[in-house]
Amino acid sequence: MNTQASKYSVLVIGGGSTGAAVAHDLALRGFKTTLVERGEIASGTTGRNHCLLHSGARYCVKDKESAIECIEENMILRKIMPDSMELNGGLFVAVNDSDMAYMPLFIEGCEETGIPYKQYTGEEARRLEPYLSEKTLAAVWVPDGVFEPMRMCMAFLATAKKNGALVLPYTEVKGLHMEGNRVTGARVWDRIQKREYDLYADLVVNAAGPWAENIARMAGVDVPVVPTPGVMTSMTGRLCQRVINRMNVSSDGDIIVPQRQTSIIGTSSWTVDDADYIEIPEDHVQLMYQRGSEMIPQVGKVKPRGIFVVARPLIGRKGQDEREIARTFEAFDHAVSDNVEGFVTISGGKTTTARAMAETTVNVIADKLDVEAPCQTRDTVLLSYRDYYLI
Amino acid sequence: MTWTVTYEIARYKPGEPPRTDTFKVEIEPHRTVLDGIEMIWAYQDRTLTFRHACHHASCGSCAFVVNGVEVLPCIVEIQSVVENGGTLRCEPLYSFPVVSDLVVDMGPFFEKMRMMEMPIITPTGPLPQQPADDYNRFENCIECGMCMSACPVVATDPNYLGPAPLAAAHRIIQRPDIPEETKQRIWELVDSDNGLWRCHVAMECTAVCPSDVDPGGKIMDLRRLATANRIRKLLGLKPKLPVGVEDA
Amino acid sequence: MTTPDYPSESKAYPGQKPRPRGRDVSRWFLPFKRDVSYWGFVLNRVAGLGLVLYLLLHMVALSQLLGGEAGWDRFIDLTTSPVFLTLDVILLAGIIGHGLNGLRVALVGSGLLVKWQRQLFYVLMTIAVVLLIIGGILIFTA
Amino acid sequence: MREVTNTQKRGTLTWIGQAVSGVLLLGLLGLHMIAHHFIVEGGLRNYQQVLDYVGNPVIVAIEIVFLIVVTFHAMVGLRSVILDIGLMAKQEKTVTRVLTVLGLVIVVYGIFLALTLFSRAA
Repeated sequence: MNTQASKYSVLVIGGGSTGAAVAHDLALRGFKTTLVERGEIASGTTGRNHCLLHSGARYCVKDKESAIECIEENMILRKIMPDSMELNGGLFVAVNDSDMAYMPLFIEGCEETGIPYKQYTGEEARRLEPYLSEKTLAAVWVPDGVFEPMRMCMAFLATAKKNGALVLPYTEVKGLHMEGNRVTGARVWDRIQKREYDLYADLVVNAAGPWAENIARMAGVDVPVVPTPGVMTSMTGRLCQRVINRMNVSSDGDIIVPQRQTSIIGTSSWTVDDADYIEIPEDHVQLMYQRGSEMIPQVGKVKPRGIFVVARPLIGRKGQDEREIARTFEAFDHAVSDNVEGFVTISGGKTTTARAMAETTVNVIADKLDVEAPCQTRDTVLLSYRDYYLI
Repeated sequence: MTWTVTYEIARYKPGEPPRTDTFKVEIEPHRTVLDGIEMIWAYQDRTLTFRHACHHASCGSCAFVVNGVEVLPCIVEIQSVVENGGTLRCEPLYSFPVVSDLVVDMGPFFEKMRMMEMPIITPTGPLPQQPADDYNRFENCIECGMCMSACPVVATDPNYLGPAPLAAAHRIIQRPDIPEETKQRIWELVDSDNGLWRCHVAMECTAVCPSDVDPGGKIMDLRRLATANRIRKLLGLKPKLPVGVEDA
Repeated sequence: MTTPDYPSESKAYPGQKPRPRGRDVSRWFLPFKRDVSYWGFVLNRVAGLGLVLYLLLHMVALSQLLGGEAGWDRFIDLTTSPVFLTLDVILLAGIIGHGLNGLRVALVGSGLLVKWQRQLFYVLMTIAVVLLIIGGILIFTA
Repeated sequence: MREVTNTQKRGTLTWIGQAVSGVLLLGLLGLHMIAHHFIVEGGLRNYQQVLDYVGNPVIVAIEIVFLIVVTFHAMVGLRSVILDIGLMAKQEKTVTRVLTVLGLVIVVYGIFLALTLFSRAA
């Protein structure tokens, strides 16, 4: 136990992958950690994500920074969460001339960002994945994987709890306590017992994802988070064993992720103001079927099992083209940007990079609190998610 | 076109007597039961608590009871349960301790699942006869607890292992990647008074399972192995432990 | 040693006290909205408990035989009343239902015909109804 | 950790016993009822008819076997229903003992009854 760190208490707001990873990192470094989540763990953006453990290849042409983050984290997560991911790889498939024209760029991107890859002809790809379109011209294998977002959060939190963290689901932040320009805690509302009470901490981490702006406003600061929803449709049956991506510029419905007995097609993208309840636009659903069946025609023939939508917490300004917003993350120390002490916001990023986001954030926190405590999450194997319910 | 449906939700908050709240929801009939619950939370009552995460039947957290039967509300369309103007009576899963409203404590269930030590990733296909050559996958069981809720024996006997843990045991003794000692230990648990033999073949576990696990069928298969083994013993034949039998 | 009751403190929801559900024996007797084998389970349980009770009553009733001719014949006169005959039909229903459904449970519970257990239930219950009608007619006409 | 299960091994044998006795009963009960109605003209109506019926030693033997099997089946069944309430190991033992005694009482009393009537008939 780091006695230096244990003098400080940190309150994490948000129980998605970011909050869970931050809580794990904090607890591992010895901070007194409390996490509040207004719903169930992973009931927001994380839970409803695409379940894709990115290799980074999706971003290797246009957003190399994200791509490198992804491949590094991909390799780390394989180590610290053994036995909880489908590590079947992914195929980027080309089904038309435009895709083929993109292939050299794509391979160059993989080379530059250090993503391992292997090229297949269309025929070879179809031998690997029999449901692939007959039009498949070529495919590139990359180390994509499939995880389960909720269980990933629970593995982080189970480990955090073992290291002394307190995790409080169904606890909504109603306001932040300020002393001068310093955030000292939060007024929280226990949705189970319908009572409000105060939680004080030396530092508050805002990991509320698409709701991060709402939390930040409570401290009088602004964070440029744009809730950017995407629609996903999960089809009955496992139409592929590997993740199937379209080898082209990122666009709607160009990934099919096999998970358990379903194949999830995603995703689309637009922006909203309020991410609490998002109507599912029917045209987006149809677009998923249509784009999905370009890669796997069987998609059009099976029944949908679940259709869902959720907002990503992308960093950027409204009005910007959503796909142009970098998928990387940012940790804002509001002492630097807004002269508000004791308050850090972490936003953007992806579940794949949650651990790295936590590392960066907690490095910032350790610096702020002047605590010497190096990050250990790279090599710490997590407990089973089942322990979340038992510790 | 939207429908108007009524949600009758069994509410419970610590320190208050349980009650039923009624909410009217305007919703398209092909949206899911869970979408309606989320709308109630978003627009009508922020104190409503419910578990959910993936919305596509993979995390297993949202299960509750609708009109007397366990469902996974994230994949059940409104129109498949009620007509326009109908009522959905929502209760938390049976047999689990209620934390608040539709939220139950999965602890007792996961304690049993942990005893089974089944890795959630399997190197084999859904059937042991289909060994996967170069891929692995998640087990079918999403650990939603619906089978536990549906079982009339779990309802009265907290000691009974229950359908999902027994189905997990069935997978364990078939999986080639599990060490023999583990299999042997699991078999001891399963072939005990609180294991297989507490089942009375109501088969409701299989009827409600959202993930084709067929826990009832798995329990029966384990019993076939256990019965055959015992009869061999009674006849003085060399006992053939079921461990590894299915791998052959 | 086992502790049959669920803990009242929750690890996943610290500070909350979940309401234990206790033992809900009513679930043994409420098959509504459930699948056929649940109905079979309830049938076997209800009929089984009834038949155990009947076994005890039957043994007590037979003690009248020890009292010799007078006691027994007076008792047997009671059994010809329509009410008693109706009870006889209910008894027969219990025996046939429990017996035939029990056959299914014995087979399925040993891992046999598991895939066909539903069909087996329908077939056996059809036979049960036919037998019960024949038995009922015999009871009331004999 | 809370121990959720005990590892007693009575389960398999009771199950096999219950299944086998159940199947036997399908035959024996049929025999029992048919015998009652057809061995003696007009069924067992009065005391004399009962005596005529149990005067046959084969019938007595069948009735005693039937009694033993049905009592076994009833007590094992009752035990499994009671055990479903989820008892502590100690309580389970008590239930088993009580039901064993009850079963023995029924069987002994039944045999006594049958033999008494048999001797009266002779």
